[in-house]
Amino acid sequence: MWNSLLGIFHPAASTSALIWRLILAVAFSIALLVLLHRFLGPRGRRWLIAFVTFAGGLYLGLEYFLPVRGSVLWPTGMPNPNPDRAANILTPGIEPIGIMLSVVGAFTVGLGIYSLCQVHGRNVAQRRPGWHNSGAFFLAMSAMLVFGLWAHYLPDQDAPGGRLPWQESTYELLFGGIFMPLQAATFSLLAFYIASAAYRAFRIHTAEAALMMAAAFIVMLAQVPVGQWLTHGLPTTGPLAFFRLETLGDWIMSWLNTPAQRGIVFGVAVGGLAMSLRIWLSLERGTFFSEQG
Amino acid sequence: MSLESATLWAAAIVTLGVYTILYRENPISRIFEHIFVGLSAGYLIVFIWAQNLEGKWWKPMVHEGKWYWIFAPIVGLLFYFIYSRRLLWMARLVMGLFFGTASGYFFRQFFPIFSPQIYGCFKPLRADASIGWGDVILHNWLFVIILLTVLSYFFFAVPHEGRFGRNLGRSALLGRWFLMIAFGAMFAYTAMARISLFIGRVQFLLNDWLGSLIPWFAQRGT
Amino acid sequence: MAGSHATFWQRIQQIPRYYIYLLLAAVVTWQILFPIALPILPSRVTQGVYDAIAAVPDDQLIIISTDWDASTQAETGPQTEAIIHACFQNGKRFAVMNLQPPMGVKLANDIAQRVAAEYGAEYGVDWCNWGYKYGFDNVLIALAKNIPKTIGDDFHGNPVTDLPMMEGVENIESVGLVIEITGLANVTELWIGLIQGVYGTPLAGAYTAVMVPSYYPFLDSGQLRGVLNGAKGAAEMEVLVKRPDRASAIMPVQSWAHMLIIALIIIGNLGYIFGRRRTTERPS
Amino acid sequence: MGGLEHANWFMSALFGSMCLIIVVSVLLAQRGREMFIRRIPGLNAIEEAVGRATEMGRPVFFSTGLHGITIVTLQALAILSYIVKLAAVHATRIVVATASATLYPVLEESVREAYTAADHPEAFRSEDVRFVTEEQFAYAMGCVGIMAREQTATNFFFGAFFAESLILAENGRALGALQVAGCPDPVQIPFFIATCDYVVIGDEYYAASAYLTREPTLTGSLIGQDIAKAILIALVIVGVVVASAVGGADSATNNFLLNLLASGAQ
Repeated sequence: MWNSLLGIFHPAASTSALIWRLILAVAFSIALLVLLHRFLGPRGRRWLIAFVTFAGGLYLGLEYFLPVRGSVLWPTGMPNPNPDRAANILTPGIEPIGIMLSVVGAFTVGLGIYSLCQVHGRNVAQRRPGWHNSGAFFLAMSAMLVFGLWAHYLPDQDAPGGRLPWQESTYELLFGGIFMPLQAATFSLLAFYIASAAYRAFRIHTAEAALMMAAAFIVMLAQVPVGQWLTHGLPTTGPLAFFRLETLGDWIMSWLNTPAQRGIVFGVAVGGLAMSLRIWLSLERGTFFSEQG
Repeated sequence: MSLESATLWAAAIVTLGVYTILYRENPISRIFEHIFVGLSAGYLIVFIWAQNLEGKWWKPMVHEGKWYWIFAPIVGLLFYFIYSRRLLWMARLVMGLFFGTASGYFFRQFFPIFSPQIYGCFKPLRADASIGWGDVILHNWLFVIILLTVLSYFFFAVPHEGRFGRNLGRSALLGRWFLMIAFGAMFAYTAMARISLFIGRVQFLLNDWLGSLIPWFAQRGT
Repeated sequence: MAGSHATFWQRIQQIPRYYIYLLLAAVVTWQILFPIALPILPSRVTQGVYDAIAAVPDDQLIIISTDWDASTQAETGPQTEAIIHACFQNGKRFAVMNLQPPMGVKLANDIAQRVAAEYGAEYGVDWCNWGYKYGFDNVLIALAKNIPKTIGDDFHGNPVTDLPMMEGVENIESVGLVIEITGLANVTELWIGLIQGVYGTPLAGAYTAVMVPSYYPFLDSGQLRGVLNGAKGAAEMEVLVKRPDRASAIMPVQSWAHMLIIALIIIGNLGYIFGRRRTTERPS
Repeated sequence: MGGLEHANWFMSALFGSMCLIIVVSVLLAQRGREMFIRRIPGLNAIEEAVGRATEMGRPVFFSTGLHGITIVTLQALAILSYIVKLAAVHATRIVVATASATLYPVLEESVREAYTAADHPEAFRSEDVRFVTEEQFAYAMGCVGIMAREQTATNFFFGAFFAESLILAENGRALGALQVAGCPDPVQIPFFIATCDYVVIGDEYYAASAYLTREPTLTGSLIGQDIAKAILIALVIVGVVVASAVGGADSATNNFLLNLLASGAQ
């Protein structure tokens, strides 16, 4: 009985069988959703949402915290398909669930693109000031989309030194000539911002600012040969060696920065844990969605 | 014009165009901003299809006959009901699933990420054959003291009043000072990385791009 | 305030940001065109990476995970090159691989090919390239159990089992060291969580300087054997392998750019101290 | 050395007791006990920041950073929901930008919901909740563009930020906006400190919703968090004592407590 029921989850053997199963699956899902919509009241819906949230977290959590065995799936006697990885009954599902979530999440990309097109489409349609920028947006997006997919589906050319097909060269130009340089140039803007932020922020207004400045000052000097050269006259052993800038910088990073960071990390770990618990148990209800289901 | 030189010139123009934003947001930076967003949106779709959906979803479903993968888009499309007031609850249903799994993943990561950081704090506070008292105080004692004072800063529900509270308040203040030292050090550390990136760009502009016009530039600094 | 009445000390507290930007660009350009070099001293953490490479037993190979692309190439490129030099000089076999982004493996392959030619090393015998493998944690979990099955084809599309150096390589036990080269947060945590923490395989990192402080805790807990700190780490590694190259070449630029920022901090503070004294002496 | 693919009994017990403490304090608080929370200046500033935008008649900008649906962004959403309610009451427009397509529908929904909860459902404009793009620096440039063109008076950065933090905050500062930022990751905090008017550090980020709303569920959770942190401190102190007696990380064989935390169940 169970086996014949589970049998429908075997891969379809022929194209027509596949198409039939796909149609039936869609029809079944729609029917299920319609029924749920019909017969669940606001309370029922709220309960269902809370249940799904709880179940998702429970599976992932329990798999981690339940006891494990090497040869069998705890607590059943079922053989472990991957015996060198200690497992329990929930372990085999972890990987498929990860893949399923990433696939399901991938379908939201349409919503994101819709949001972009909504904003820029309105600019173009209503000829708002700067609408040509939005035009450039559409041009860039469609060019990358068309040539990206085109290049993806061209058969691989492995003749070295041979000329690339024009679709692929266009894609290379878009990607290597525009997209990557845009990335790298934007990233490198940070050099300017960090210089002006350092100039402005490290003023000794208060004790706190003074401490911040002193640490930044030493570490910045310690990192470059000029700084190392400043204290190269100090001995490399003995108490004075501690004051060589590279040692001092290293000491600040390891023994002042590390524990402070750990303090933050411990706090964040517990804060995140509490947030996870509130989400998981739907105690945060009302923060995101109102009480009506 | 060869692909190489077209790429080189495009990259140089794009780089200089982006740098105009340093003066202020302007028509040139604006058009590059829109091209950047457009390209990355196009690339996102290509990437999601080529690296995710095609291999993990389309091929198993269509080519391997795993018909049950059809449930993935059905569940995914429930997100789109945020635009319908009547069917909104279905979108919330799938959001609930993602909320739950976000919590679940946090539970799972708790020990792999944090436990090394916890036992890494178990520092011996006495000297032995391998380490002298000077180093123990300068390293391990200091480490534990900073950790505890910083943590004391993150106690929110204890008033800084009364004997215990006042001491906690002092410890929290000290902890905040240590935090500031750490932030200064981290800022300085980052400065180097950011400058490296800019150096890379200037090298590109001077050596590769200008160097392709005037050979003298191609030989400098490498 | 910066008006006609502003004193010198007040004015140097408010240098317009454009001037700072111009100064930085000028210093960098000047040092690239006419560098003033200073000696480079390898640090403890860089030495750690080198020692970890040297300590790999001859029957084990090194995995070099090159998870970087053009956006951080200025730092990660020279790091990769210096690390590959260190592997060849110590006679260690290594495999390049890549989890994200796909670009990384191509860029790293070019570097490895160039360096291999210098040492007369042969592809498939002394080194190989496992290519880009999509799937992050899933890849690492599977890799630990069965390397040939997980990798499948190498960068050139040939089965890895055909490569002589892969003979006898079964699972993570055949790996003596993993070196993660990246500008991305969280990839190292994957290696720690799924490989180093589980199987005790030694791990070393090469990161953009910005990421390094967040990895000091792992260094301190022994989970990382060593770390290359941005371009500075690459330059120090170049000194250790006696191949001064791109990273060593940018150290003077780096030095003087840092000196500029340090000078700006000093100027700003002098302005603050003396500007304030003036106003307290003559209360308005 | 065993791995951390699964927890051992000690970890399960430690984790279970921390969870239990947090949940019990939430339940106790829901019964209505008055709770104390110490002052957190960065969070006090939120009201002032929204007020500034209202006075200037310009919009507020909120960035959730790069992550999709994770615990970090869900906390950002909780803070956002408070800010939206505040802005709705003052009839101030708020523009929200995310870098995750998966987060986008959740964001749109919770912003709409916040407007409804503030009794101003008509003020919600779908156009003001924007997906910018998933590429880190394209997102940063897109956000800078929004700040410049919308002339935002106040910028909020709450969520998971990486290198783009300084691009966002430095440009926002140059455009003359008042800025409040918060991020649980310590790495980006220095840049926010250098460029923003108020910064929420570390765990203050997770305390934010409790502090702002004073809802019993959240303040109760905060008490539980404090107790859980005290447990961690106690664990560290015991660990230090044990390490002093038998040796630290270098002599793992002797240190039983270290072994309990370092190796999971096999």
